[in-house]
Amino acid sequence: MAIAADAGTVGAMVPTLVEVVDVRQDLPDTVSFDLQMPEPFEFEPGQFTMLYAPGIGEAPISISGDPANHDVITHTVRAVGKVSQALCRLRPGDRVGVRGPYGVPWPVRVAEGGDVVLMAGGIGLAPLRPVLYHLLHHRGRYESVVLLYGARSPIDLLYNQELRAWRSRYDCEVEVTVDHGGADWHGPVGVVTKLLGRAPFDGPATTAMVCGPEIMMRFSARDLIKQEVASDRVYMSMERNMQCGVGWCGHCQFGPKILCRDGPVLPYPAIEELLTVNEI
Amino acid sequence: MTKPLLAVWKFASCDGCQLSLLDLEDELLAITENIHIANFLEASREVIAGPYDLSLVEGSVTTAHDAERIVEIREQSDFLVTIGACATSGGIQALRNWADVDEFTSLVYATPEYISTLDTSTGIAEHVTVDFELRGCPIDKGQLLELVAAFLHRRQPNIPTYSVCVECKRRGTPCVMVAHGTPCLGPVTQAGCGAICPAYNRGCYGCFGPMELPNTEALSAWWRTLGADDRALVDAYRGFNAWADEFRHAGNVAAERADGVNDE
Amino acid sequence: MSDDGNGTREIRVDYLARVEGEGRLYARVRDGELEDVEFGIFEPPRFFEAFLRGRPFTDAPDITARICGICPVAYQMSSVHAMERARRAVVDGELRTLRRLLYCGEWLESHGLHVYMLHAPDFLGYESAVHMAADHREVVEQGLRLKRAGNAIVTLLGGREVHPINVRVGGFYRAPTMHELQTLVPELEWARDAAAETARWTAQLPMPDIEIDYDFVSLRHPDEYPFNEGRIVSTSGLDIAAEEWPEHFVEEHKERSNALHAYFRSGGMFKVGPLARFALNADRLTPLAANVVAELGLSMPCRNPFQSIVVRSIEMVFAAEEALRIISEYKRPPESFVPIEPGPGVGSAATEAPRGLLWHRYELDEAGRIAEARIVPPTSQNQAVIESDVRRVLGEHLHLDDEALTWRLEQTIRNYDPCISCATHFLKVEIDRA
Amino acid sequence: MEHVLSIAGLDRLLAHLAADGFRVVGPTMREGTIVYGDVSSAADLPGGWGDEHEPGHYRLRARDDDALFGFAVGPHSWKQYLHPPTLEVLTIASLSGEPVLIEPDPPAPMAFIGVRACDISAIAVQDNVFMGGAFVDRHYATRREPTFVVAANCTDPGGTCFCVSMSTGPGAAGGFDIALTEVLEPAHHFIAWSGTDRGAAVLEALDTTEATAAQVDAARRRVAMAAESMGRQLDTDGLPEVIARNREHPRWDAVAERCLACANCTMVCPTCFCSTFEETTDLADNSVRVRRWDSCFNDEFSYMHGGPVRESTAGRYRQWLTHKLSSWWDQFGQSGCVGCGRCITWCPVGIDITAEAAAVRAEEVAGV
Ligand SMILES: Cc1cc2nc3c(=O)[nH]c(=O)nc-3n(C[C@H](O)[C@H](O)[C@H](O)COP(=O)(O)OP(=O)(O)OC[C@H]3O[C@@H](n4cnc5c(N)ncnc54)[C@H](O)[C@@H]3O)c2cc1C
Ligand code: SF4
Ligand code: SF4
Ligand code: SF4
Repeated sequence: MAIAADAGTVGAMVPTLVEVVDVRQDLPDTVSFDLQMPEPFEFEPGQFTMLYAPGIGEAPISISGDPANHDVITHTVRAVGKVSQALCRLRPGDRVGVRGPYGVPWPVRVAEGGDVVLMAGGIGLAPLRPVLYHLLHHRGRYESVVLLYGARSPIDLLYNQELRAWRSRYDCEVEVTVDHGGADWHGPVGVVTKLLGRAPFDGPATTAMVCGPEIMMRFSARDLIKQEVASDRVYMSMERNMQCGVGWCGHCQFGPKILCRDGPVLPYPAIEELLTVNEI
Repeated sequence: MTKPLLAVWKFASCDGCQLSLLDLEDELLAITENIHIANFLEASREVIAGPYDLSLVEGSVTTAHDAERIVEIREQSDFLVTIGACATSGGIQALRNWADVDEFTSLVYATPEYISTLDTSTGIAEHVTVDFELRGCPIDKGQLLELVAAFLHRRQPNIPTYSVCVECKRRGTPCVMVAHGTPCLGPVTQAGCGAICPAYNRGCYGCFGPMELPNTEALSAWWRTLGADDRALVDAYRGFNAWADEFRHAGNVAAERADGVNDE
Repeated sequence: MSDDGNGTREIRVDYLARVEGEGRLYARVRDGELEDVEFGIFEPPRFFEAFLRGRPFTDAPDITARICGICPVAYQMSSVHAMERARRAVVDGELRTLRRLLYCGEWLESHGLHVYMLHAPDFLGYESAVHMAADHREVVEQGLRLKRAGNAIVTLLGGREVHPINVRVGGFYRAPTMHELQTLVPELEWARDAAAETARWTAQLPMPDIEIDYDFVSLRHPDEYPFNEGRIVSTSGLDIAAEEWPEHFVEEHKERSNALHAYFRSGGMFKVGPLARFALNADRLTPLAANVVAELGLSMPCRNPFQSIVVRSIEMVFAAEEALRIISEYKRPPESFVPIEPGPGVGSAATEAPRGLLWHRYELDEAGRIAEARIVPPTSQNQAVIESDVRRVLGEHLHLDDEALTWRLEQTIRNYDPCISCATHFLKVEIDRA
Repeated sequence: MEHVLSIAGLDRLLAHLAADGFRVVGPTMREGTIVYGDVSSAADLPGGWGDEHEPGHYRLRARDDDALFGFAVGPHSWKQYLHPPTLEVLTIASLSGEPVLIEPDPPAPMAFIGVRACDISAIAVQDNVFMGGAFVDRHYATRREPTFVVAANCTDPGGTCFCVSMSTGPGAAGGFDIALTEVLEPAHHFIAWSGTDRGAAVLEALDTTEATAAQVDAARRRVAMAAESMGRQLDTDGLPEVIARNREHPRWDAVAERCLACANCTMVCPTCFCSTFEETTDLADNSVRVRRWDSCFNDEFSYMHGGPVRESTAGRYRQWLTHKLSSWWDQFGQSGCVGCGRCITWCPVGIDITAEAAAVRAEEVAGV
């Protein structure tokens, strides 16, 4: 038996145990927590880690914090099953295992010099938030920056305070819509694609990054292309069952793609046809 | 922290499934350090009143009294798990569900008037909500341990729903159907036992009940090519999980064919 | 429990603990006189004999095993022997020996369970083995390990401990290799010695001094302590073949007792089980087992029902010794079974379940399907004698308070290691007429 | 240089490898099949036995000679050693205290005896999966790297073999330390040659004679004849594209009527690599992570909260066939199928991947 601590001999599947330093209950079923990394941790927006809830198991979770912060990394998790529920029970001082970062990131370099449209649905905002941080840190490299976000209802809005802060900035455009408003909701109601019409961006000069339910991503891509965004400038982050994160378990296949390796972020033309096939 | 309370209940059954708990010879004492056996008559005369955190229910419902008892047990149980084929699908005694129970009674009892029993033997889930099912006739004690450990750690137990074949191949057993022409129910039966029967040169006889997506029709067709007639198919599906939906259906289909052909 | 102030005491145990299955005990005492005793069973009926009808004769071992999860091997053994007799097939040599080995496993497992987990707590005043483990952890661990040694045999030979899958009419689906059996040896050697210690330990447990003049019934074989074969004999001189059982015994439906009781046709009750086997076959015990008997100075026959715990322990010594002998002489047979064609016939067989004689009888039709099945398990044969023991113990212990008396009566029933699940397929269900 | 290795020489080879510290595994007979197990001499090999392969049908067949490798392939493949069906990959000791992560040590190095050419290709395919990308699977690599491969060229292929179609056999072109071709006449011997330096060193140590040109030629002819007697064929011309553009073909539903979704094909496939990870806590304070073979035929394989992506047998069968013959190319630049025929023989209901692929090709869905 080898104690899996000595660097260099550690298998790619062995997590590093790190401490939870802060926990924020974003929504009734969604929690963000910060992990104190023992060594500087570099990642690019859109990458994910395999998070390990000790004794329960692992799940792929996007890094949702600021890529400029290399000491503390943030994840945002929605409790839907065994691992995510355990992660949502974490308290400061608890330990989780981390492996990664893995996966192909959002094309923040490709997007330089043009407009950027981020479209998020529900928890899909989490993997896009690092992009927004990046864009705002390097604001000069981009023209318009637009975030369009849709949630089920006003109480389902993730990062609500931050959303407000972003909205009040002059260097980015943030629009939020909900499926079902309420008495005190004064914003738009309806699907997120409806926001596209009045968003300030120049289609042919735009790079779009979309994350949300598959159906939302398909419609978003369609409408973005209608607004003259080049289809190969539309990117989306795909999701499939993922057990290893490093390409060996086979679960995350999406037709010819192995999502943990070739994705999760993929240009729309690479998957356009696959998205129309059932059970792929 | 107080230990969670465990209760083990018995309905019509052979006791084999609850015995599996005592058959965890290496772990039994460790289990009792983590969970308080509050009501388990086969093992202890101590009975602590409910409610219970975890109830394991063995056996099927075959009397009006038991149909009431299970409702009370459900009310007292936070997490209710059925253990075994009897509790899950009525067990072997569900064969009565096809028969005239009065006739059955008179076959076995000298004074049939004194026998009060329902016409059917049914699984617990037909009467109350069940939180989890452990399959098998009997259950696999490793799965039982996994269930208890998972319960204690508040996690989902690792209980697969795929076919016996998967375990059979992991075990390295050559397929008895392909290599010997022995009919096997493995491809339509849920894993969990460790694919014991093929490892002993016999076909699986289905004691873990139907797998998640059983194609009984295709399997029946192949059995026929191996020489099994419809009667044999009826006997195979009407075994320890006869009343489980897919096996019940497959057995009925074969029975209709058998009647049509044999014309008894 | 109650005392109505008029000198009437009622003892009621609604759910008997530490027995396999669900039974109840009811006793009423008026003015110091025992008025009524009832050892009832309310385990619902499962109709095995009925649904066996029409099944192929080869199904019997798998189906009848499900009558009892504690002694499935016994059901498999009685059924395969009966079927082989019905089809006039002879299964001998290594296959016969392997069956004995399988039975050794079941006895070790079942006796280990009963002695340590179910019965010993009574003698030491614990509610259960788990409670007992708090003070006597090594004792309970030893019991569990003994039980596991028995289970290891059943698992290796049968595929799993409960409802083994490897038994078939004609033999086995797969015969173990010599090498596989060898792996059992170290633990069985330990078990043999641990069982001898168990016998010594149980012999010094405090127990009531009672002698009851039983008529014992068991198998007797010319050379062996009986498992699968032999004639049915009794202390009163009976000596018959298995198929003659119905000519000498009768099952009576006694309405108030809620059960069928087996009696001699000539009248009178009898007792099967470890004490009976010991009484009738002590001269066939293996050497170490016989030595332990001598060392303990056990009276022969042993008529104190509470001492059944000692006799079970001695049978564990025997089972481990016999298993070791079988393994040391084993040669893997070229064929794992004798092929048997379906066809008509009638066959009966009796084998020795851990709890006593288990008798099966089948009639097969032309196609080899079961036309009629009859199964008489040990607990039903012991029904009458259990009730009679309860009366006797009650009579002698009326001075005890209700709590102590209840416990003593439960213990009296547990002396029999009654397997109620077995018994119910012919037992009458209680009807609440209230 | 080619060597002539006698049967006694083969015994010496096995002994030599064992003495070098290898666990020597090769074909043995068990329960009416030829499966892999530990071997120490030629006597452990299935001398005089051949095998009969048809869809869903396998039987041993007594040969009228003493050939030691006179069969095609059995139900086992070498992946059971390199990528074990069940493997504890990590132990997390004392969960609630200061957790310690423990990885298991690799087993003793292994020598594989009698590896078929198709299986050498299959091993190369798995090498690519587990060691060819950005991350190396150390459990696989620590098994694979020291493994000594003794190939046995195929001289009697089975009724479900189609390695010629897949260009993987019947003769091994590389990927071995030593290769053998069995020759039965005039005297029973092997023509042996090395593929690596360590293979050459072992052969040198075995006291062999040099083969004559005629002997080498005779051996080659046997392999060439095997190539002529393939049980099956698969037209691979443009096949990956054909499959990829027929995702909506009616054949998928048709095969789903016969398919049991039992996963046998993926389990016996020597290249299928899929696995699942189970985390199991014991009653003490430890957790063990177990990796088990999994299959795209299993419901939970594609599970995401809410349900499986591939709910139907049709969807699952399509995933299997498409992955083997088409998308593997996209993912790994090679075929996922090596033509060993195991999935055809060991499908309990005899579904034939070559027939299914041909059917899809024959009735391509127009206009896709
Ligand atoms: C690249 C990627 C990034 C993700 N980022 C986030 C994120 O930032 N926040 C967040 O809340 N969720 C994210 N998810 C989804 C998250 O991984 C799943 O919700 C989670 O795996 C569910 O696991 P569970 O054990 O809680 O659920 P269970 O329902 O108990 O699932 C059991 C197993 O199925 C698999 N599984 C189930 N659902 C999914 C799924 N949607 N995706 C992958 N595997 C699944 C996992 O292997 C899981 O262990 C991401 C998924 C992927 C693929
Ligand atoms: S499922 Fe089988 S083993 Fe379990 S109690 Fe019922 S008959 Fe016995
Ligand atoms: S023997 Fe049975 S369980 Fe095993 S692979 Fe064959 S069909 Fe499946
Ligand atoms: S065919 Fe299925 S099991 Fe095999 S490698 Fe591909 S996805 Fe995995």
